[in-house]
Amino acid sequence: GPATGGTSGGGSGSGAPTSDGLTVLAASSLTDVLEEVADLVRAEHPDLRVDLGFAASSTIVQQVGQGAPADVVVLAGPEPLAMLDPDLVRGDPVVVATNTLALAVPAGPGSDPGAGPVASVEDLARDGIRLVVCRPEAPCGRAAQTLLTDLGLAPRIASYEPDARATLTKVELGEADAGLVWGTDVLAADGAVRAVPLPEGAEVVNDYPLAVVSDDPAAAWFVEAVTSEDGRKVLADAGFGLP
Amino acid sequence: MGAVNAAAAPSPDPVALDAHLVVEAGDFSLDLELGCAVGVTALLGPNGSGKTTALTALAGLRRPRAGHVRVADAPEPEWLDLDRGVDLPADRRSVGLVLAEPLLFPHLDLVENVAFGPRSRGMPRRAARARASLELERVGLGDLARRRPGGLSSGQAQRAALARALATDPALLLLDEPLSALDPQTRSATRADLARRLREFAGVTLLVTHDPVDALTMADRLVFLDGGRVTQDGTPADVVAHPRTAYAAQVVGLNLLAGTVRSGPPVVVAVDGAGAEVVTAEEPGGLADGSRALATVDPAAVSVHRERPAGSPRNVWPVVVTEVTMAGQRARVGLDGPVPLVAEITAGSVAELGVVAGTRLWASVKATEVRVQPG
Amino acid sequence: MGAVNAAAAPSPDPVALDAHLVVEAGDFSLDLELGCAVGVTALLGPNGSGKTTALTALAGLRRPRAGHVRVADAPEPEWLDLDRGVDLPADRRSVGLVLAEPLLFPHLDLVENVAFGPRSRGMPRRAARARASLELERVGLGDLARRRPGGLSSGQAQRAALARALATDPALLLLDEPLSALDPQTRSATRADLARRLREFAGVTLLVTHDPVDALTMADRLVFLDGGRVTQDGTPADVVAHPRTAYAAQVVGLNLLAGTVRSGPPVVVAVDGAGAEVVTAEEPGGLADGSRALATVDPAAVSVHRERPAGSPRNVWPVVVTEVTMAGQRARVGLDGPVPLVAEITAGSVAELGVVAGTRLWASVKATEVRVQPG
Amino acid sequence: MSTRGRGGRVPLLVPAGLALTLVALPMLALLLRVDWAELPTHLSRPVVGQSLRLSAVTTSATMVVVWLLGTPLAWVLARSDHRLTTWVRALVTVPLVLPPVVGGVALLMTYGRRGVVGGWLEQATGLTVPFTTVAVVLAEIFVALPFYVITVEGAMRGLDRRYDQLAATLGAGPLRTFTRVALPMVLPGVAAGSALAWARALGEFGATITFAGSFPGRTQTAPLGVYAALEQDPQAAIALSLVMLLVAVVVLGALRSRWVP
Amino acid sequence: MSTRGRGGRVPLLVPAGLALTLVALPMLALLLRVDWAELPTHLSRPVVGQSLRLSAVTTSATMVVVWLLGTPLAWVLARSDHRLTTWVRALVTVPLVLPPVVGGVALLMTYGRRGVVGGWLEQATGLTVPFTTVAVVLAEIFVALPFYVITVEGAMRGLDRRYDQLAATLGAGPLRTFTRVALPMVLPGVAAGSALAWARALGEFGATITFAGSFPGRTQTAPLGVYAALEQDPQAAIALSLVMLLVAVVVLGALRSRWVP
Ligand SMILES: Nc1ncnc2c1ncn2[C@@H]1O[C@H](COP(=O)(O)OP(=O)(O)OP(=O)(O)O)[C@@H](O)[C@H]1O
Ligand SMILES: Nc1ncnc2c1ncn2[C@@H]1O[C@H](COP(=O)(O)OP(=O)(O)OP(=O)(O)O)[C@@H](O)[C@H]1O
Ligand code: MOO
Ligand SMILES: [Mg+2]
Ligand SMILES: [Mg+2]
Repeated sequence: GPATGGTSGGGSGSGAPTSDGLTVLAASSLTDVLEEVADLVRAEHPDLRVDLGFAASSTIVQQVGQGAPADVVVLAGPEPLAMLDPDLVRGDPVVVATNTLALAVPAGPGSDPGAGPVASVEDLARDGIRLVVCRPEAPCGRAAQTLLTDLGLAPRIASYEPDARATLTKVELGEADAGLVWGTDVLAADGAVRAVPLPEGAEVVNDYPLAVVSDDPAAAWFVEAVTSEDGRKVLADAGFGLP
Repeated sequence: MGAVNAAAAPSPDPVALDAHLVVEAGDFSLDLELGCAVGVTALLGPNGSGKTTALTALAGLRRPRAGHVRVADAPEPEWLDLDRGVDLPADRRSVGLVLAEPLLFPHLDLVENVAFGPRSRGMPRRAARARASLELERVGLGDLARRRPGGLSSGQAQRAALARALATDPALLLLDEPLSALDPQTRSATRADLARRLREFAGVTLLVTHDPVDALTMADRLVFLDGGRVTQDGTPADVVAHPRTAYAAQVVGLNLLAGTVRSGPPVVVAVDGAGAEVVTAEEPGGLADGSRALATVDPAAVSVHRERPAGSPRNVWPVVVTEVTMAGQRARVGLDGPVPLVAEITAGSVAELGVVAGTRLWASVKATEVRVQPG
Repeated sequence: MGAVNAAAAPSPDPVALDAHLVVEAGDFSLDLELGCAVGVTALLGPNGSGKTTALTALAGLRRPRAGHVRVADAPEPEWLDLDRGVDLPADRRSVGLVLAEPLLFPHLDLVENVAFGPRSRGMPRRAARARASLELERVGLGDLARRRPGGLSSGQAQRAALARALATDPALLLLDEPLSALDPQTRSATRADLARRLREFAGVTLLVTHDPVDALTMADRLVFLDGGRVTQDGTPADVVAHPRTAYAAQVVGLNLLAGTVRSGPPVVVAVDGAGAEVVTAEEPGGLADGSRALATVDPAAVSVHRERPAGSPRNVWPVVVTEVTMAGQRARVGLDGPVPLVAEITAGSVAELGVVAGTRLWASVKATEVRVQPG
Repeated sequence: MSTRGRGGRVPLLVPAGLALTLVALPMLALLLRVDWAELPTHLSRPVVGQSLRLSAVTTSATMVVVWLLGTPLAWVLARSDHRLTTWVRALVTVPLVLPPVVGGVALLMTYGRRGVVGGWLEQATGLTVPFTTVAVVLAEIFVALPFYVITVEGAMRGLDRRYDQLAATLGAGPLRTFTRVALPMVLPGVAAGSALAWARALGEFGATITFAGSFPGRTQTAPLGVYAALEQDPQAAIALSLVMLLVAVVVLGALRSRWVP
Repeated sequence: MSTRGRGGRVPLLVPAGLALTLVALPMLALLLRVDWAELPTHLSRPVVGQSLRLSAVTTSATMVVVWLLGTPLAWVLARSDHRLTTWVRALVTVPLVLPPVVGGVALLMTYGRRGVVGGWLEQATGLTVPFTTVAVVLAEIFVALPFYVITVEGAMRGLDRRYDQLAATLGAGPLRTFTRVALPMVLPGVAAGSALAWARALGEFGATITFAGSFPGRTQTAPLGVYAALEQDPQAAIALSLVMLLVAVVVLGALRSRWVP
């Protein structure tokens, strides 16, 4: 378990290593897939308590740095990983998935691509279009910035949301006309939003590195699960790229 | 005086205020007919008899269930006539109101307080302030014009409240126990100023009070209320001579015993409720056997004794002391017995007889000290 | 009675309370030496004379600057001796305190209120409740034992407060104007119960009061304070006969004029401050020329007139009315002139002479009505 | 209000009605947007039960601490006339006007890994506080305690000192006077202060998300649950909001007349 | 406090001291963690100036609305004895105990694109409210107005009705009585209510982040700035927190004696 209650040294005791539970903090785009990975771990270790928390990667890094209890973190990109206190990281981080940015718009009634005000990337530059993106310190925000620069667009931004899922929600609710989120988020939205195709070569690809941040043996069990065949299948099914 | 009124008032004192008020407030109901001439009418009565209710209804601060109010000298003389749907709001009646507490506006200085009324009625600022200064002069506060109410003594504040009420030239001035919140010394001084200012005032004044000094020194006429109904109405001299209720008798400091005449000689009054009889020295002539009568006894004429007295007094009763109050060297002693009485004795007697509540004594009254009036 | 005390008290009445209090409170300073026997000592004095200050210091609720308090009958007789660093907190002194307001604990019923003291001093619950019930019986509240204070009349509440104070068997009972917050009728009834209960109480009682009735009917001894110092100390009879301050004279209802004797005949007292002289009918024998004297005049002996009276009275002064109060058919009229006086006149005279504050009159006193004592 | 002069009141009734609308309309809109048919389904989402349960646990723990420590503090403040008392009272009051997020930062600086107390605590015991349920409780205490202390102190200062003095003359020491006289007499104030403090703790968001994060079942209380659900499951967020609105109305109902200062 | 009986007070002083520590220690820790030498640098970060400026603008706008609309509402509530008044008062009070995030959800349901008013507003005027500075102001009004109305109404209800009645007998109509008599007499209450409402608006976080989002210079007020900076630039977050702490202390200083209910 996490480094609370003085049990962080539990693994170094004599006999079989024991765990007081597994806590995983992960980027919010991984919300649904890691629940499935957690089920794989639970199947292997029926008595293990597995807790998952999702937030913006930058938030996770800041919270773990302030002492938030966690065994494993999965972050959206190398930048947040670089911010993580190196003293906390056990072993070498591994990239477990990749993702690409997508332009999401509300699905609208007839799911006709031309129904909403945003039918193509160019529409973003029009007056009165309300585009939401992640805040710059979140990986999806940084990626959005890169994409817009690559496309040579400087649209008016309606709001900087804390993370990708918050950005997606604003599109789902119809409060925004468009949002830049991860491709997997569009799939996870289950039809509530559509992806507007991006021009060739404009995709921004992002890595998801995993780091172990406690000595609890359960951390290794989770790494095993996410890199196993079953784990990779779960990720691929959700639309993630595999390294 | 308006035409309405000249027609309605055949009496020598023209009726300046003509009101009939029927007010319901919870269990209490007031039904009061009042016709007042210019001058001071005192409204007296026990607590809860409806005096304040009557005043607030006249001012338009409380809506009567029925009735009318006409004030001849007001700019709009018809204040209330519920049958005809007339009910002027307070700010369009022409009243001045003074309550027990001065309730000056604390954020305004005295001139501004007194000028508030004229300003509210549309007088230009300069004129209103001039008028306010004049009113303050009249109540002797000319040099305190720029003071805030916080810096005033209670007597000064109450005089300022009077000035404020009079600055709008009200047709009807309503004073609800205006001196009752003052300490005794201040009360006397303020009463003097109030009495003087009221003599100059040309409208109708209704003065609510519990204090006999107010009633006897300031009012032209006394109206007694009880339970929302008038119980006596007359000049101060009338009431002192012939109080018709226990409350009125108490105000003028007498014992009052109501009962039935048994014609003599001697004429005897069988006191209501009690089994007691009061022997009088009246001539039997004026009082028919079986007629109603009111007997009054001056407290100073009631003597008290440790033992049953043997001498001449014809009226002797065993009594229990209920109350002792002292004023100077005299004590007023409340007595309960066949008839309730108040006796006035010296402080020396109090100590000598050991008079505290609960003491058992004998009370006696000479027949010659009993006055009787038809009741 | 403790050995400490037996040695310190050679007088026939053994001194049960021996105190010297020096208290500073802002500008005010109290310096009071008090030796009291078992019985009731009344503490009188104008507002702000230090009565409450003395009581709170005795109770241990206010720390004196210097002094000592010894109460012979208390479990710990040495309450205060600042020289020796002794200063018992209030909860270890043996006092009972009753204030003007009953201040019963509103969340407790009467038995619990009265049992609070015994319980606080360690008595078991059952015994404390039994004791409380007994105390309530003694003040006539036996059947209200389970009532909360909210349901009581003011008189009942004050009697319960007395029971609570006495339930701890205090060595010293402190009563600070215990009847002053009651309305007159309730006051009389409660005074009777208080007087009876105090007669049964075997400790020292200090009774603060402004009311002459309390002082004359309940106290064995009167101590007058002014400005934190004792001004007179004696039995009620003493004080009535020879009041030594204006306040004491007022309490017993007399006019007091202090001055210097000019031996006669007639003996004349030149009143301090005023230019006036009072002519008396005293024999010149007892009063040396130039000696200090106190002249007292009964208010009933002061006559007032519209015009300067021509007849026999030797003492005639022009005066201005400052105050009129009425009790029954008598009015007390405050007069300001060469000497300040109170006159007692009839209600009839008030109306007849038009007596309000500010009225100019003539006051006269016959020489035979002036009593003189060495001052 | 009598109907007389109603005409003269229009200039007052119009802005008053506007003010009322600004406050009441959103609550009405919330009710209108609830999908009543599906409400039971939405209320059964894990985020609803989990966050409400956590809120119940943390606010209960908060109230126990508030009562045990806040009541004596209120009494000491009410009865002390030391010249430092004013300063202490002011200090206790600061969180009432301090933005909760700033409170969260301050708590991080205190109990965080590099905090004044946190660093020492981790070295000594291996325990870390931030982002645990304990952190939620600390955040709630920080924001709720002042409401309780100020309300109860007000009630206690309103208590006539002569009651204490009488209790002393009857032989009661300071502790007995506090427990048997002062406390029972200010129970209405204690109730009002408790309701206020509890409502404040229940609604606490800024300090919690800053100091304790939003971890389901561990630090995600009901307000954080609403915020989180808004991203994933807006209807669950609305359902949870409805529950909180209901709670607010019930709390107010219980306070009613005691509310207004 | 006299020193006598101090011994008997220890059982009270220990928990009181603990309570004080729980509240005061974090504020002290914040001060200790400020890098005083670098403070000017940190205070010059864009997030600091920008968010403080926005907070100044939005809370000012909020207070103007609160004064203009809240004061008449307080007066109408104080002087009405209609049987509906109790309900209206309760309704106005709800946001005091409603979690701010829930308020944010409710505002979204009202002024959002698909909200009760928002949809109609966009169709009619093309204006949208969420994610704008107007949304911040609406959120602040929603949470701050009740504090003002309740405080001022309390003061106004404490105002002796006979003052109104006397003003009426002197010829003043309802409007003149309100502006010339009632309002001047409750100025201390208005000041206290304003300070409370302003502090509440300044600290507002949950409703704002939910309803208005966090856009630097447009909707990112100081508390949102602190929250955002904490991840990116903790020293700027601490510097901004310090400024807010200072503001809180100044507000309390201004309120002082008028604070306690
Ligand atoms: N709003 C009300 N609701 C119910 N009863 C009322 C109301 N106002 C007055 N009353 C009742 O009306 C009666 C008369 O009250 P009012 O104040 O007029 O008496 P009052 O003669 O002025 O007495 P006081 O000498 O004590 O001033 C009382 O019994 C009172 O309880
Ligand atoms: N805490 C205090 N600070 C300053 N002055 C005080 C304080 N307590 C009492 N005094 C002053 O001490 C004087 C005596 O007050 P005390 O209450 O003892 O008078 P009293 O004789 O009981 O008067 P009363 O008859 O009005 O009850 C007064 O002048 C009062 O102003
Ligand atoms: O970590 Mo995010 O949710 O991809 O900004
Ligand atoms: Mg009245
Ligand atoms: Mg006193």
